[in-house]
Formats: sequence, C-alpha cells, structure tokens
Amino acid sequence: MAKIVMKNIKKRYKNSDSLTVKDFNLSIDHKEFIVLVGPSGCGKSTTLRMIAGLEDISEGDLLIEEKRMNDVAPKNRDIAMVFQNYALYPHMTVYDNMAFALKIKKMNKSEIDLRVKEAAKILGLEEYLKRKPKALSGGQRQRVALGRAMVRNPKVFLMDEPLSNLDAKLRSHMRAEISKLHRKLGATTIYVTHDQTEAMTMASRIVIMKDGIIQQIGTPKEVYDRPVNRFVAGFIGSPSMNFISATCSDTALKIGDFTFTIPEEKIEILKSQGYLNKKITLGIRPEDIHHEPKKEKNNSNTFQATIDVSELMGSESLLYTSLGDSTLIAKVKSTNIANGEKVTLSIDFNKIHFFDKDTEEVIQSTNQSRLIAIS
Amino acid sequence: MERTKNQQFFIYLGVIAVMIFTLAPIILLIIATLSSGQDLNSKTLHFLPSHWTLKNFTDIFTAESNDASVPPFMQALKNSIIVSLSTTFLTLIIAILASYAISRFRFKGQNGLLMSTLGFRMVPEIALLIPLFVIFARFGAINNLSSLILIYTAFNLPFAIWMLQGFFRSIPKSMEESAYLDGVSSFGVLIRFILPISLSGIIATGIFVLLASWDEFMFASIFTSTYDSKTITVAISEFSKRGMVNFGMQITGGLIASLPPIILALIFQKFIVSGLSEGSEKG
Amino acid sequence: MKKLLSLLFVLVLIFVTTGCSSGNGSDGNGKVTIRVLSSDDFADFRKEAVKEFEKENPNIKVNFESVAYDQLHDKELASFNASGDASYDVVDVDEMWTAEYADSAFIQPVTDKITDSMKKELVPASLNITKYKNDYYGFPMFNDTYFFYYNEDMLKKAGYNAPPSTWNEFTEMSKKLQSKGITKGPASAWGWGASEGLVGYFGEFLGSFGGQFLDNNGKPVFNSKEGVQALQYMRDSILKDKIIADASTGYNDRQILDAFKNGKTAFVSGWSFYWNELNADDSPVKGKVKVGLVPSANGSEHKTATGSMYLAVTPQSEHQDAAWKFIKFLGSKKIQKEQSLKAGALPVWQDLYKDPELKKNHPALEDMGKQLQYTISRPSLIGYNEFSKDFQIILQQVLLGKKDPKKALDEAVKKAKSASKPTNQ
Amino acid sequence: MIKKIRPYVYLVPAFLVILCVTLAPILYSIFISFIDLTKNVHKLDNPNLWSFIGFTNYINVLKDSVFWSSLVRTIIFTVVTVGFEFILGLAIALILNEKFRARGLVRGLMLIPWALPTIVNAVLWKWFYDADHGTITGLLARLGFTDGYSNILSHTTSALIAIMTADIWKNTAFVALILLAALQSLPKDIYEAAKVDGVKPFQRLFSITIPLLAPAILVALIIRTMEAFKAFDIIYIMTGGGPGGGTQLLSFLAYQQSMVFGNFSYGAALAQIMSIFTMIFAVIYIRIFYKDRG
Repeated sequence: MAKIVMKNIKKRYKNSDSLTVKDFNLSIDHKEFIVLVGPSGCGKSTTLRMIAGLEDISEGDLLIEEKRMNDVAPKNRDIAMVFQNYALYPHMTVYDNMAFALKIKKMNKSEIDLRVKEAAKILGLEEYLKRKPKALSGGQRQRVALGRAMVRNPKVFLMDEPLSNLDAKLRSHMRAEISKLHRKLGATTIYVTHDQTEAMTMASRIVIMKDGIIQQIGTPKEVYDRPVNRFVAGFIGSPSMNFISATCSDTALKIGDFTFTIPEEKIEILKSQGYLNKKITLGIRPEDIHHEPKKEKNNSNTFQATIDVSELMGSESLLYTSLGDSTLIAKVKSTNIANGEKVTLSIDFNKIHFFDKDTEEVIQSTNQSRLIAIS
Repeated sequence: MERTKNQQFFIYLGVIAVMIFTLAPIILLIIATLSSGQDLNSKTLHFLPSHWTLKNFTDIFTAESNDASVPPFMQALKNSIIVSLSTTFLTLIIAILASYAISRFRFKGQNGLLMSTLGFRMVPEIALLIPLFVIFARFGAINNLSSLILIYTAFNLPFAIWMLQGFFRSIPKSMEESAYLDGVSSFGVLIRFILPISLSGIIATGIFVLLASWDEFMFASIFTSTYDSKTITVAISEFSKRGMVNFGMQITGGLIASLPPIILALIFQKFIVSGLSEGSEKG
Repeated sequence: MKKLLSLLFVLVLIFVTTGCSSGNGSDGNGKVTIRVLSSDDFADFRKEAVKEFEKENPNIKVNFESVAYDQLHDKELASFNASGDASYDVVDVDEMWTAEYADSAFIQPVTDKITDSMKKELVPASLNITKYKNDYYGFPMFNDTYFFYYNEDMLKKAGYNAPPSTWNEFTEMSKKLQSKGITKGPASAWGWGASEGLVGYFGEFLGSFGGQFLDNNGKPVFNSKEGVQALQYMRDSILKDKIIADASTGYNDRQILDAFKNGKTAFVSGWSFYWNELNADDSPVKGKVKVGLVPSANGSEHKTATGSMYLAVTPQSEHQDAAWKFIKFLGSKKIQKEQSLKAGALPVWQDLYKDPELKKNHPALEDMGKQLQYTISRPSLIGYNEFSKDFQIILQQVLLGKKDPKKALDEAVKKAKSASKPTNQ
Repeated sequence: MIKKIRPYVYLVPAFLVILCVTLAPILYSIFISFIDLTKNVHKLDNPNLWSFIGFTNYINVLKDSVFWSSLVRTIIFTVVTVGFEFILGLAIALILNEKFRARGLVRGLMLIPWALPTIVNAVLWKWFYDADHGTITGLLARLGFTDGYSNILSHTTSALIAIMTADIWKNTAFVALILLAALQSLPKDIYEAAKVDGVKPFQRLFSITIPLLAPAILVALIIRTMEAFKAFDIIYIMTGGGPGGGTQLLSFLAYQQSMVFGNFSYGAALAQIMSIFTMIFAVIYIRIFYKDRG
C-alpha cells in the first residue's frame, strides 16, 4: 500500500555523544512485511518510533509515498501503531478504544460502527466490545490493540514488540494471526522484535540491526543461508550456529586434534580470499551435524564425540558435546543417547560458513559477495 | 516529537507564572520580617523597606523579658517540635502495625475496619473538642503535651493507615512468602522486608503527619494555657492583643514557624511525590 | 532496623514523659497552690506582682497563666466545666461576662468581702462592673473607658480653645475643621466595624444622650427616645453631615488610632492605652493631644462606655481564702499604684488620681479621672455574646443606611430580652 | 489459633487509640446532642440531671436561620475554593510535569504554600488585606480597583472572598502535589498511542489525562472538600467569623455555639449534622468517579 524510503537516517539523543541509529537506509515496497530485529538497544525501536513520528529524526530523510515526512505530525502520517504494552485506554471500553481515533477524526457514527464491528469480527472480539481492558486476557488485549490500528485503515502498520508480553503458546498463535491479517489487509507493516523466530516466520524481509547499524537486509531464507557476518549468523537460527576455531590447508580442515576432508569448492573460497593455513572461524548450524548410528570409522566427515548432555525435544534431540576447544550443539533426529555416551557425529561440510577471525565478516567467493550486494 | 520553540516558550511562561503565584506572598513575608515597624505601618504601597533590620527576629526571641503577654517564643517552638515529632513517631509505629495487618492478613471485618477508619476522618474536629476536653480534664491532662500528642495521633491515624496499607499492598507477596519459607516470623517480615521496601511511602506519610500536627490550632488553643504547653500556632495567634495586632511579631513568628515544615518539604520533596504516586497506583 | 525501631520507641517515651512532667502537679508540705487564668492585659506587670505576693505569702504559690484576650472567654468556659488541673481558682472576667458567669455559678459571690470602705473609696464605675443582681462577684483590676482624645493643635488652628462639650458642637467643629482643610476628609473616624467595639461605641452615644441599656429592674430599655436619638446622630454623622469617615463601619480601634496619630483626624474616642501610643517617640502628634470629656446631648452627663475587667474566685476552688487574698493584693492601693507607674493602667482607687507621683508620671491622669465619673457599662446579659453578635449586625445596618434606627433598636431590645433569660441549672 | 489472633494483635494499638480518643468522644458528643446541656457540663456527672430531649437540639439547629445561612456560605466556600484549587492545581501539575530547566527546584518551591502552617497563612493574608498597610489593599487602590484603601475584611462579601483567596493559595499546592504525583505514574505509551491516533492536546487533557487521573483527583477532591467543609483556623484568625457573622462557616458556628455561647448541645447536634454532610459528599464523589468502573 505504501512505499517507504529511509535515506541516511540518523538519531542522536540529547546529552549523548554517540548515535543511537547510524545511517539507516532502507526502501520498503508496497505490502511488504518488514521485521526489524536485533538485540535490545540496537536502535530498532528508535527507528520505528522515528517512522511513527514519536521521535525526531536527527538527520536524513523519511519518505512515505515519495513525500518527505520528517516534520509531519504523527497523526498526519497515515500510520497506525501497536505498542508492546498495548497502550489501551484503561477508562474506555473495547469498542471505545477502537473507535477513539475515528471519533477524533470526526468520522460519522455509522461508519465508525461499521469499521469497529468489522475489525472485531476479524479479530474475534465481538463478545468483548463492552468490556474494559482490565477484564480481558493478554491475548485479547493484544487483539484490541491490533483492532485499534486496523479500523483506521492506515497505509502503514507499525508494531513495537507486540507479542513480547504473551506466553509462548499464545505468541505462536498470534504470530500466525498477524501474518494472516497482513495477507488479508495487505498493508505495509513494519514490525520490531528481538525474537528471531518471529522475524523468520513473519517477515517478507528481515532487517537485522546491531548497535544502530543495519547488519543485513534480506528475505528470511537469505539471511539464514547466507549471513554476512558472524553476528547475523549467530542471531538467526535456533539453536545458534556453532562457531569453532579452525585452520585449513590445501587438503584438509583441522579442528583441534581432528582432521576433516571438505569439499573442493569450500577450499577454493578460502584459497581465493587468501585464508589458507590461517586461523579462521568455522560456522556450523546444529542441524548440519548428524548422528551416525553405524560406526563407520575414518569416514572423512565424521568424528567421535562424548555427549555431555542430550536433550530430547520431541521429534529432535539436542546433543551437547565439544570439538576442539569449543562446545558444539547438534540437532539430530530423536534418539535415546544417554549422557556421557560416545557416539559418531558427521558434519555436512557443504553447508559450513567461514568467518574472518578478526573482522567476523563472512569469507566468501567474490561473485557470491557481489550477489549479496545486489539484493 | 520534541517540543517546538513555541511550546517551549509557553511552558516556561507557565513555569514563571506558577513561581510568581507561589512565591510572591512568601517573598513579601520575608521582606516584611526584615522591615521596621514604621515600614510595616506606613500606608503607602511599597515592596522594599526603607531600611533593612533584624529587629523583629531579635525581639521575638527576647520577647519574654520586655513583654510577658507574649509567650516565650523559644518555649513554644520547643513544644511544637516535641509534639509533632512524637506524634509522627507514635502515629507511624501504630499505623505501620495496623496497616500491615490490614494489607497482609485476611480476617473478619477487614474491609469494614478500613472503611470505618476512613469514616473517622469525616467527623469535624469541633465535635470532639468538648467531649475530649471533659474527658481529659477529668484525668487532669490539660496543659499537657502528652495529651496533645495522643489527640493528634488519633486524628492522624486514619489517614496514615489508609496511606500505608496502600503501599504495603503494592509489595509483591512472593517476596515475603519466600521469607516465610526461610523461617522468618511475620513481625520479622514486617521489619526486614516491608519497612525498607516501602520506606519512601513511610517517609511521605510521616511528612504528612508531621505537617498536620505542626499545623493544628483549635485543640492546642483550648487545651493549653501555660507557657510550658502552648504550641507555636497558639503563640503566633497570641501576638495579637485586644484589637491590637503586632504584625511585625506575628509574621516574624509565622516565618520562623514555617521554616521547619518548609525545609522538611523541600528535603523530602522527591519522597513525597514518589511516595504519593506509588500509593496512588495501587491505592 | 530493629535497633532503629527501639530507638524510636525510646525517643517517644522520652518526649511523652517530659510532656507529663511539664504538667502541673500540686505539691504537699502544707503549701497552697492557686491557679490564675489572666488575660494578656497587663500580664507582664501581674507576673512581677505575683513574685511580690509570693514573697509576702510564702505558703501560697501562684500558678499564673495568661492567654490572649480573644481566647480568654472560650478557655474559661471550657475550664469551668472541667475538673482537675484544668480548673482555676482565680479567673479574669470582662464586665459583660458577669451575668453569664454568675448565672451559671461559674464565679463565686464575694459580697461579704467587699467592705464599706472599699465601696466608698473605689471608683464607683469600677466596682459596678462586678455587680450582678445584688451581689458583687470580684474585685476590679483597672479602669478603662472610651476616652475622648482631641488634637489641640488642630482645634486651635480652627479657632477653638476647648474641646466640644455637646454633640452639636462636635458636628459644628468637625465641619469647620473640614472646610478649612485642617483635616483632609472627615474630622474623625470611629471603630464601628462589626465587632464588640461597636456595641461599646453605641453605649458611649447612648449614655451621653442620656439613655441607658437596662432600667433598674434589669430590663432592656435602650430603644428609648434617647437611644434612637443617639443612633440617629451616629448615622447622620456618617451619611448626612459626613463629619465621620464612612469607612468607620469597617474600622477597628487600631485603625482609628493610626489615623489620629498620623494627623488625619482631629478627634478619636478610644481606650486609655492610646495615650502612650500617641505620645510615643515616633508619634507625629506627640505632645499635641489632650483628653477631654465625651460630648453630650440633651443636657445629660458626659457618659462613656467602660471596658474594664476584674478578677473573681471560682466556686470549685479549694483555696478560696488564698485566692481572695491574691485578688485583694493585686487590687491593693500599693499594687494599683505600681501598676499605673509601670504599665500605665488607670487605678481603681479614687484617691490615686490625686497622687502627685502618678500625676507626674501620667499627664492625662486627672483628665481621665474626671471622665471616670461618667460611665455606662454594656449590658451584662446572660447571653451577652450571642446578643452582641446580633446587635453588631443590626447597628451596622443602620449605619449603612439600610435600617431605621427605631425599628433596629426595637429588634435589638427583643434580642436583649431573650438573652437575659437565665439558663436552667 | 495463634494464626487467627495474629492480625488482631497488630491492630490493638490503633484500636485502643481510636477507641479512646475518637470513638468514645464521638459517642459522647452524640449523647450530648440528645440532652439539654447549656453552659454547665457538670450535669454530665449526675445522671439525675440528664434530661433527654430527643431531637429537639437537631430541630433547633434546623430551625435556626443562622445555621442555614452558614450552611449556604460553607457550601459556597467549599465549592469555590475546591473548584479553584482543582483547576489551578491541575494546571500547575500539568506544567510541572513537562520538562524544563531546574524542574526539581521548581517542584520543591511549589510545595511551600502547602507546608506553610494554616495559622501563618491566615496571619499573612490578614496582613495583605490590612485596611491601612496591606499589600493587596494598596495594590487594589493603586490599580484603581478600589477608591482608596478599603477595608476588605470588614465587608461581608469581600471578607469571604479574601478568606477564600488565602485558602485557595495555600491548598492549590496540595492538589497540585497529589495530581503531579499521579501524572508521573501515568503510562507513557498511552500518550504515544494518542499521538498516533491524532488526539489534539486539548482533547488529550479531557479524554485521556483527566479520566486516567480520576483516582488521584478523587482523593484530592475528597480530602480538600472535607477540609474546606470543616475550615476553622483561617476564619478564626482572619475575621473571627465577622464582620457580623458574615464569614461564619459551619465549623466556626459550631465552635461559637459551644465555646462562646456555651450551647454545648446545640454545638454537638450541629457537629453531627456536619458529619452527615461530609459523608454525603464522600458518597457523591465516589459515585461520580466510580460510576462506570464496576
């Protein structure tokens, strides 16, 4: 519905030397569902609040539908926002909460009624319209907050950690509902969260931030498969990627006392970037480590591991072990491996990532990096 | 959104207006205490005295020697300090115990108790003046600071209990439950957990009680006639004789009497505001 | 925390016990302690006198307490109903309260203790204030009335060598003072604000017009012809002749003193303490002021209203003799003379007005003594305070031109009648 | 067993104090209001002298025109002072809730009138209104509002206004204090939501701030109304109920009847009637504010 462009946006708070948001550039297309994700204090909420107009933009331009919005009051930006604590008006009923913004706009009563009832229907709030927020459960309140945003038919939805106050089950339920709602309404949505699962499941594109700087922008698959640095790699995916110190020669990869044979093209990458025989950081996703029940010794990609802890998660198990001097987590098909048991694990070296030990940037072939730059 | 220059201007304008509204009378009061009798009694409108003098202050503390009709001001000051401090301590101790019971235990007549406590605040003090005088006179307890302390304590208790139970209620129960599991008695929980946590609320309540008992006049004026028992409010009212008011003495005494509560209010300003807001959230 | 709490307990205990010890315990050893509740009038002098009395009577101890005059009546009323240390042996009584106190037996008749020589030698007006029905209830402590002060300088400028003797002369002289511009504005201001003073001032006019508040049977009669004339005169002076500042209906006795002291007015009627104020070092009219007799009308006496007080013994006193001894001591010629010398009070003994030492000390003493021959007291009614409050409103309505004097006084007399009904004991 | 008794143990001291120094005198006062007791309280010692006269005292109060005029005056005094204190106090609280330089200091100074003893406040304003050298009297004359120095405290209406001004000045600070404390505890995000919703500042005040402040406003109004309804000290010092009873409020009337006229029974009955009024006030307030709160 709306195209939003942010050019070189910076945020500096009074009484602070450093920038909270440093040079933020992002172009958001119609109907996109953008998720800003990152650890707390990374500037994602500040960015959202700048888009909403609740914070001043220190430098740079914010364009919505090609109009500069920096100095436009929040109410004139045609946005709606859902807050973490819902920010429902405690003294008003559910109906009044949803109708309030429309009443302020002096919309006629029947139109308000129509919109509120429709939103209530979509959100399943029809029975609760006469209640005060106090008399609602957390999920219901969350839906009222959504409804309050919906009735305004805004060009842009802004959501600031809207699910973080809900319990796990409700959260995954609401996640699906918001996605469904987005598909139905098709409004451009900018969503802030610190939870990578929400980002992965809901976003059309994810913006990963750290210390006020965008680390990577991409579809969930892109950021998962091709993280640009160790931070993104570690942040996306659960459990987190394993990082292991290693050295690679022409023929083999050495991790601690173990030596592995890895695919040619992987060695090529290291060779082309000049990392042969240098210490690098190896990134292995837990799901790329497999359990080999048949003890085939001396296979080039297997190693013997003592399992410190084995966690049964249902269909999968998490195995905690160590390789070299690092801890390693493997996500394997459900097994009944006991703690302390010795097993054979294999690593899918086609899917490993290399990171520079110092810069923590990903090590990749030149054409690959070009590919990422384009996206 | 940060404020625009315009908004900024109006806010400062508002702040200045508030300050003028608040401080102008006080500043005039202070100036008056530093003025001579002629300046105070001259008819022309003036804001600054023709010459500054500390005579009013020296007079008020030496009043006894030259005019016995003026109660020795220092004695009255001392009486008021004794009465209001004792009242505050006594009220707080009794109210803390009672509010702890009301906010932490479930027992019969709990709500009725709280409501009727509040009800006592609604009775006009004048209704109690004669009965209390008769009762206290029968026990020979007139002209006695202890009597005033007891009366003020009773008057302030409902308010103090009502405030404190609000604070106590806002403390999560889980914390004391874990203390119970560690074997702490209920009194121990009160002393070691409830009190330190609600300290700002207790201080706020204490300030309110202190100011109220410092302020009281009606009972003090009827219950005290000796210099040993007259409080400062009575002393100030007695600077006026039949048809003649010694404004110089009266306002100088007034300024001195105002200093302790004002200083306390300034020192504990943060506690009072935060204490009140904590209480109002849960109260 | 526990330590802190116990500290608080100890502190409270200390305060409470010090509070207790400051209460008045009576001590044994055959020594008698009498408790005296006095107004702040001459309280500083009385304190000195107490010391003298205790020296002369080593077996009597006097606990002397003084409160502001404004609070005296209320405190006494409370204490009469109290026992223990709240009750007093000796109380200070204003003349208007006699009926109220006597009727409720709050004070003890002392008729048998008033000797013939006392009756002969005391200024009659001062003994009279202690009388209710046929009994005396105490001993007068000082004399005070509304004296008539005039600014001799101003009068001379206007061509007068003597103060006005009649109210007509008063009007005439005031007009001349005003027309010659000797006074800017009205020649006098009166304390006719709605307070007790207004009733006193009405009494001054009532008396000097030849009227009286109560007849010999104690029946209110101040709505007589003289009464109406007096009130009419007060009203006309403000509204018609404009010789009295119209702001008078809002003034108290301090404000009119200020106006006179600053040379704004030529006459003022007020208490004896004005004299010292007017002759203080910072007074612009120092040495220019004289005391004359209050003018009169209808050829009647130059009467003025009294405002004196006396000490009385309470019936619950266990030391009546000691109490009376103390009162008599304060009323004795010796102490009365001292009181005049040190505190400027007007003595209650006639011959002290001729005492050369006193005359030297107080130049207006003789003039004031003359005025004391002609007095009228406010009606001592059982419900005086209630009556006075209503009467003030009624009088003000007349002075503001909202009510007819005759009708107003009829109404007031009705109020006075109901206020003189005894309370059932 | 011990568990059952425990809460009561904590309540014993409070109960004892309230019983002896509040409850007993209240009952005593109610008792006095049903017998004939004038001037002489010694009657209380002798049951033979108790003459129960039923509601006569109450009827006497209700038949007394002075009572009704005092009641009207008291209501005017209460409504006007509490009204101004609320409006000014809210305005001050809103201003002081904004960010500005030296905010802590200003907030502290704002408390001064509240901390000033009532007696001192009365003395101070009495002096401002003094007919000869009062600052306000002089200012009014200088600015041409009055024809020369006028005696404000000697005229019924102006005296009442003068007393109300003094009361408003002092107690506005108290209302501002309570409301400021409440404002500070309001959730910030609701205001942000309102901003996004396009609520204008004026609408924000009436549709969000005031409703959210309702509990604090209720507390402030109840306390202030009760105190204003019982106002005594300020009257006693500034005018003594005068001129001619023109500034007499109910508390002062009760005091005057009991302590000056000695009509203890009348005073006691009047005080009971006043209690009933204050309770009615409290109920009305609670009804208004909690009407739709369930």
